[in-house]
Amino acid sequence: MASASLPGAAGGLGARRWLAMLARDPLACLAALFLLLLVLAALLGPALIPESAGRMNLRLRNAPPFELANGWLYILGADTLGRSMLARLIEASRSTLMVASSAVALSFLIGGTLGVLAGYARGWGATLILRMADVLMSFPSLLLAVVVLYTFSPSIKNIVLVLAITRLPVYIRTARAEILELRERMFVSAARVMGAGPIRTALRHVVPFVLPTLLTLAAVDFAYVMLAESALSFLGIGIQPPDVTWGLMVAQGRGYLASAWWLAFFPGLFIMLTTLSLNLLASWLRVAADPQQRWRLEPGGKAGDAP
Amino acid sequence: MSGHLLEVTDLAIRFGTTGGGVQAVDGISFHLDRGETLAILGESGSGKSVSASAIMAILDCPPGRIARGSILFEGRDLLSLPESERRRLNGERIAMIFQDTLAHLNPVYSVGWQIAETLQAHKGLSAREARAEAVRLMESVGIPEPASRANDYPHQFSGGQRQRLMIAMAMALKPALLVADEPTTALDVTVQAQILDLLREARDSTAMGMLLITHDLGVVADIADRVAVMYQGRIVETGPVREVLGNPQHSYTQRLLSAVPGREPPPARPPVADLPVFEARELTKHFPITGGLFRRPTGEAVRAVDGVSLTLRRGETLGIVGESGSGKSTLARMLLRLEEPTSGAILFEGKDVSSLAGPELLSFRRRVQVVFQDPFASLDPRMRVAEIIAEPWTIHRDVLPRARWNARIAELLSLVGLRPEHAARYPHQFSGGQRQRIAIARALALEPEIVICDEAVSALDVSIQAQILALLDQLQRAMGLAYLFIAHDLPVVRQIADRVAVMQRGRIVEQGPCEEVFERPQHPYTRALLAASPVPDPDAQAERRKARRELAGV
Amino acid sequence: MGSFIARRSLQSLVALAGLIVLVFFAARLTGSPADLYLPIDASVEARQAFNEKHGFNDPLTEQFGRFLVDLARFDLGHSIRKDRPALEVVLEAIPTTLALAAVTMTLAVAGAILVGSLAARRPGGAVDRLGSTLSLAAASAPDFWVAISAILLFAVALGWLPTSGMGTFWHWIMPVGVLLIRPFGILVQVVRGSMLGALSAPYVKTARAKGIRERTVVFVHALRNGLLPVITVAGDQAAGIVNGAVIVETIFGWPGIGKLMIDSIIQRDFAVIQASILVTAAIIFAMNIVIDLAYGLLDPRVRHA
Amino acid sequence: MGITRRLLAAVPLVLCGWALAGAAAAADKNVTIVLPEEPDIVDPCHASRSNIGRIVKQNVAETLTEIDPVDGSVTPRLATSWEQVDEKTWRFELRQGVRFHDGSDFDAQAAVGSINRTLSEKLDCEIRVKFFGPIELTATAVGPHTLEVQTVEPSPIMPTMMGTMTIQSPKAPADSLTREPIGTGPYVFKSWQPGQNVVLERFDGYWGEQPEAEKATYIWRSESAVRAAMVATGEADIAPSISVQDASDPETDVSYFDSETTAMRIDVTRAPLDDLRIRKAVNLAIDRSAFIGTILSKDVVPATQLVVPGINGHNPELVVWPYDPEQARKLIAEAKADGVPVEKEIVLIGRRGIHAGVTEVMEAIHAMLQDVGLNVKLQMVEVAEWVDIYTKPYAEDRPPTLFHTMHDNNNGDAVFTVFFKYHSDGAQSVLSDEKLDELVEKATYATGEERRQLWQQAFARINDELVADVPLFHMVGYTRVSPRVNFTPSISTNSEIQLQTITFNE
Repeated sequence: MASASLPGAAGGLGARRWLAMLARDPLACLAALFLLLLVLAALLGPALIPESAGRMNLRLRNAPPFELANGWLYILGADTLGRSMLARLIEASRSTLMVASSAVALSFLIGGTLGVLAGYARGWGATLILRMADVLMSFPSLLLAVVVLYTFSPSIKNIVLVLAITRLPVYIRTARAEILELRERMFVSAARVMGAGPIRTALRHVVPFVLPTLLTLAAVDFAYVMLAESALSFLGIGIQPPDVTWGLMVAQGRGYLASAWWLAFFPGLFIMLTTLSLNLLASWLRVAADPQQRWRLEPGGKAGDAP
Repeated sequence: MSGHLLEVTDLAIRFGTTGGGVQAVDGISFHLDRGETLAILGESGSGKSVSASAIMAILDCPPGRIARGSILFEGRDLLSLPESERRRLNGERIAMIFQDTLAHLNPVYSVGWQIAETLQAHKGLSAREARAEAVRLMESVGIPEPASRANDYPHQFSGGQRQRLMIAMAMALKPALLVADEPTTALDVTVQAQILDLLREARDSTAMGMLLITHDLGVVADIADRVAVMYQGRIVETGPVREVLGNPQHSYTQRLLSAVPGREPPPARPPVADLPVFEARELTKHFPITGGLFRRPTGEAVRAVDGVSLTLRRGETLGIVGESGSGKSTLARMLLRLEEPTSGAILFEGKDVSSLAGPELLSFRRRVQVVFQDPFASLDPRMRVAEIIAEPWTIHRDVLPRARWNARIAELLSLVGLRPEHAARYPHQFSGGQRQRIAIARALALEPEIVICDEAVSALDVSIQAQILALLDQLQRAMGLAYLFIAHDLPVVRQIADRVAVMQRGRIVEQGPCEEVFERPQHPYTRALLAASPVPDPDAQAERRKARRELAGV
Repeated sequence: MGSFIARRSLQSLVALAGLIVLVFFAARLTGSPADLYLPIDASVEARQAFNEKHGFNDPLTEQFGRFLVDLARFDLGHSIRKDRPALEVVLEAIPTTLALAAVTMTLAVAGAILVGSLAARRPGGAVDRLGSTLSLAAASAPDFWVAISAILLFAVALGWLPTSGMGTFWHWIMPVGVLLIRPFGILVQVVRGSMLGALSAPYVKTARAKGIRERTVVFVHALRNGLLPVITVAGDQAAGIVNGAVIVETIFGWPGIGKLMIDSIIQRDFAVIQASILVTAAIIFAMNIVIDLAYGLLDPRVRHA
Repeated sequence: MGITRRLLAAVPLVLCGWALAGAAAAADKNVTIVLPEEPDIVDPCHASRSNIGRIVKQNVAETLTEIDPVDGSVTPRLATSWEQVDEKTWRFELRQGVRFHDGSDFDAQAAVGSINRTLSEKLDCEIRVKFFGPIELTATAVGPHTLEVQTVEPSPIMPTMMGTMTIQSPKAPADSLTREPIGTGPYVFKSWQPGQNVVLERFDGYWGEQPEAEKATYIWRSESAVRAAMVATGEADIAPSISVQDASDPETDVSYFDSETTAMRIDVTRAPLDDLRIRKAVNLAIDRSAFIGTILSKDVVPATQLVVPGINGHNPELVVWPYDPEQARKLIAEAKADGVPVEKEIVLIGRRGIHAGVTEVMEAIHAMLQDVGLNVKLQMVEVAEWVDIYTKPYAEDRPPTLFHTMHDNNNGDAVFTVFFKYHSDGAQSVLSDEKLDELVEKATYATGEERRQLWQQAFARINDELVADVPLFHMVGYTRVSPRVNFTPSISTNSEIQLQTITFNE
């Protein structure tokens, strides 16, 4: 039928098509823009912000926001040591994004791999992985955090480790469930008939299908990890000064909610906007990646989609 | 109330919300009277199902939208009625049955509840009364032990029984109009015949009008009074069944009729030398039933394949026919070594397949290929056609040097009737028939000696089916392939096979040269199968129906 | 069914055993309780004597052996810190958390089903946009931040609600409200997604063709099918509350298991750490089994598979 | 059974809210005190722990003597008078006509029993471990109301030490802790619902003047903001230890010296901190005035030593280190010239939550030290790790460390500070200075003016000559007191809250 000659269907135009679909969802578009700015700020921020803004300046202690008297750097106010909130937020964005993305990446990679293995391997290997996921699931992250922080040093690296381990089971379970279904797909059988070995089949035909699901999960998890990190900071077992993250800033600023609200408000706002953006983008992605839903984001429908 | 029961005038349905939508239905008109059956015949994508949805007000909108036209039911224009009014008509005056009954029955409610719901919703019956009525309805459509089975769930019934339940639900309030959307597709032929009988009885006893949506000319010949042929959103030809099927006017109808297998006598087959390449000996596959705390086998088992022996010779086509659950697909999977047999042996050129390993196994994999039933599922949707066809070469590196891949891909695509430039596209950009061609091209990439076709043409429209069969035949002649051709459709097998084996409940009940089995069937099951298979000729079909009744009566 | 429960219980027991080994040794990696129990000025000798008396100087394997022997007698040890049987301490804290979790999850699930279903009825509509975005935004805020702000607003500034503590109906509003936000936000998304799928399923067409009222179609035909993924996620969320309502419990002064766990971890009260993790894990495992049974209840296909 | 009952109790049955919210505002003579943390145990033999002492000390279980919070002098409580018989023996005359809550008489026998129980090895009583650890002590009843206390070593400050010793009924279990303490105090320990509250009720048979408050309810919230809010909304009457940020209402929020003193211990054994010039530079680098009224309360006072002025032995001659970064840099340069490895990384260790704003303080100190050119790394640790680093035995491979501490001595005498922190045998000492050891040993057994002077010399040696510390601040605490009650917090508010001092305004 005519579908074979649909415009814009060829692979080379993919990027433009995705952008067009993004443009049709204004919220997702804003979300993407915000995340882009955020990443840019985290990468380039330190180069743009003068070093002095991050230095202690007790004269400006708890300077309120939205006043230009102290210069644009202090537009969001100053913290308890008189450091520019803006500069602190940008500095914190680096470690926040670093912690969240490495924790998510780690649990994604390890959990995904284990999940794929559990889906493929039958017998006690799969059982072992699944029971391990059960154990991890009910192992309190707080104890894990204390163990890691006490036994090792309280560094960003170890916080990442703690957060990654707590999220492992989710990936293991999701990946496994997907694999169980994919394993029975016809094109997987077809590959076996061609003589493809299990590794090749997994990498070529199975993993590419699990990835989108896991990526969506990762986007949502990114938010979860940021919030978990801030909760650890609240309990005093998270990131330790002089390192700084948004979560830590909120935790430290909570004592000032009544007197200097901006100390906790702005980092909280950034956490909220980032998680919100990721979630919006993830739900947009779910629609965009699903051929049955995609028409919602496209100008006009596709012939092939008609029943 | 003069006029027709249902009169559709200039109905047009568009898909897509903004900008360039697609006209799925483009100004069709037809009518239906009480006690009459109108068949709307068309292939996939012709717009026939969409039209039915429009009558029931269950069109997915968005993206679907009725652009213009009217649907008069008992003189009232349905399209101008308010939503609530139409809901009241649905189920009470107009009822519908669907093709995929497993998906169309709610999986989480008992069938008794689902039938009773209609009664409660429209007639305000109490739960107890509605249930009693539901049981009675189930009995009337021939469900054994209806009182206890009313508590069962859809997945606990066979496909035929589910369609009976669907009919019971639809007939609950004796509607004036029944819309039947491909009611027998995907059912075995014997079951199909029973369902058609049931529909006929229901129609005749209530004098309702029946709108039958189908792609199957045999079904049309069996049950319809008049037929409207749909093609690309338009009705191209309409008239009494006998006239349209007997003397088609429109070129599309003519093409359709000529594509039906078995209308022409099968072409002469080239002679086959007696060189067995593939042999199955007493092949058995049991799936053990497990239970208990540690999932130990209970000792019982599902006997999917039960002592099957067969031989495939070089350059030969062996057809295997059987209804769903007869074990023919399990047999194919064992022959492909995707499944280990419980007992018995498979010999490939005299060697036991299950003992193959390493290079020998690889060589087996190279020489035996498969084409699966579902062209949508058997191609990895994330790979381009070129990658799909070249994948065997990345596994068997010695077959073809990389430099020649592109040229060979182009050759293969031309061979299966596609264009070389298709290589850059993805599977979803092709139609079902085209995808099956791609699957065949992939199977041929390794220049195999044996191709196992597991229901390879079952999901395709007749016209496409005919093309693929012709292609397979042509390739066999050119390359000397041997086919193991598995199908449930007897005329298709008859057209392509040299020999045929009939499977029932895991066993081969009859085996022999094609001509002999089809002309002089020995086993009663073979005879029943043949009798139930409809032909696209109303008179011949009436004859067969009579013969079948007699056969059942014996 | 009976064998299903038995098999799952057995698997859970295996996991519990693994957990307990892990917890036992992990806890002991975090240092000696003597440092925290004794005053800072305590002499080295006093510390030694304390460790000797409570058996912390014995080899870990010996301590573990003792622990196992006690465990076999259902004795989860003695809280050094509280000078009481650890199990008693834990069982005292559990009801608070369970009640909190039950109330929160009931409200979250009910609310999410309503909002999510309405959103799925008209994807892209006002309810959908507003409902999903607001619930997501609320779920993205750090909960301690929300909690303290709520206290300052509703208790101090407006005087509508008590700041904290338990007792009357009004005391429940803020803790439940804060705890509810995240599960609610997540569940709205899940309900919406799964109802989108369910509402476009063929059996919904059948129901409409039968002339069933739209409300029945949505909340009877589609909902029960759409509920499976919802209870999975709801189960995970409930487990999260049982395991980690620490922040709400800490801020609002609710003596639940989360607060007990964090306190005992910080104080290195090993027996209580072990008992609380064991008991919560048992509850979570039991809940998982109940959820699996609920699948069967909701979906006969699962029941018969 | 217990579970279901509690579950039911937890379910919100009552819609008639406000009951508890408005309760404290009623015109009764009940008082509600909101503390930062719940006691794990309530046995008065642990009363030196803040969360226990604030409930039971002097309210439920009294001591023989009391330390005056203003000048550190010893005043009578259950003992009416005392005298030193010889260097190692003290005799206490006990108050007559005093009864325990359970009706039994308070006499010398009872006092001996209670003292022996507290000092028993069977219990890990904190009062023993903290104050009487190395001391071998025998208490005997020499008359019905005469108690003699004998020690092996001279015990010049026994009356001060008896200010820590809570006296319980003879019926207290001998080898286990009690959950229903019985003392002689003005309040009876009524009930303890773990996780919820502790209730004390006025004791009608109290020997002294009847206090105004009839009932006291203790609850606990760990967030300072919540505690402050509870007094503001009338849910509680007294909230001790709120943070300076929450002490926003001058009408209700009272600051007081709480005897806590912050300082940084300098590890004098590790280069470059083993060099006196570097230690001086560290002290000179810190601008103490910058913290006052900013991160810390405007009422904190820069410290010169670890004890506050009210304590016997405090040296008023010592002067606060000036802020002189130039001089600091000069000293560092000199040290560097002499081959001291000044570039070596010094670890600055702080403990999370040791006091409100500690993180900011540590970050600021970090910045100040770096400013004079020292290579400092800040590390915030959790309490267990902090204790581990603080106390002996020390790790052999430890880096040069500046260790932030907060010390609390409200027990009247410098001995409770100096021995532990600075004597070579002290559990938290990094020093081994012969001259100092000698001073400490002498002071421990000295009395009167000599004792005071010896302690003062010791502090001078520590801070001026050895520069073993970076003294920071004498801290203040904030207590929020509802307008309906009168309560004046004092230096002892961290260890006790005497309900009998509370009066009502209506």
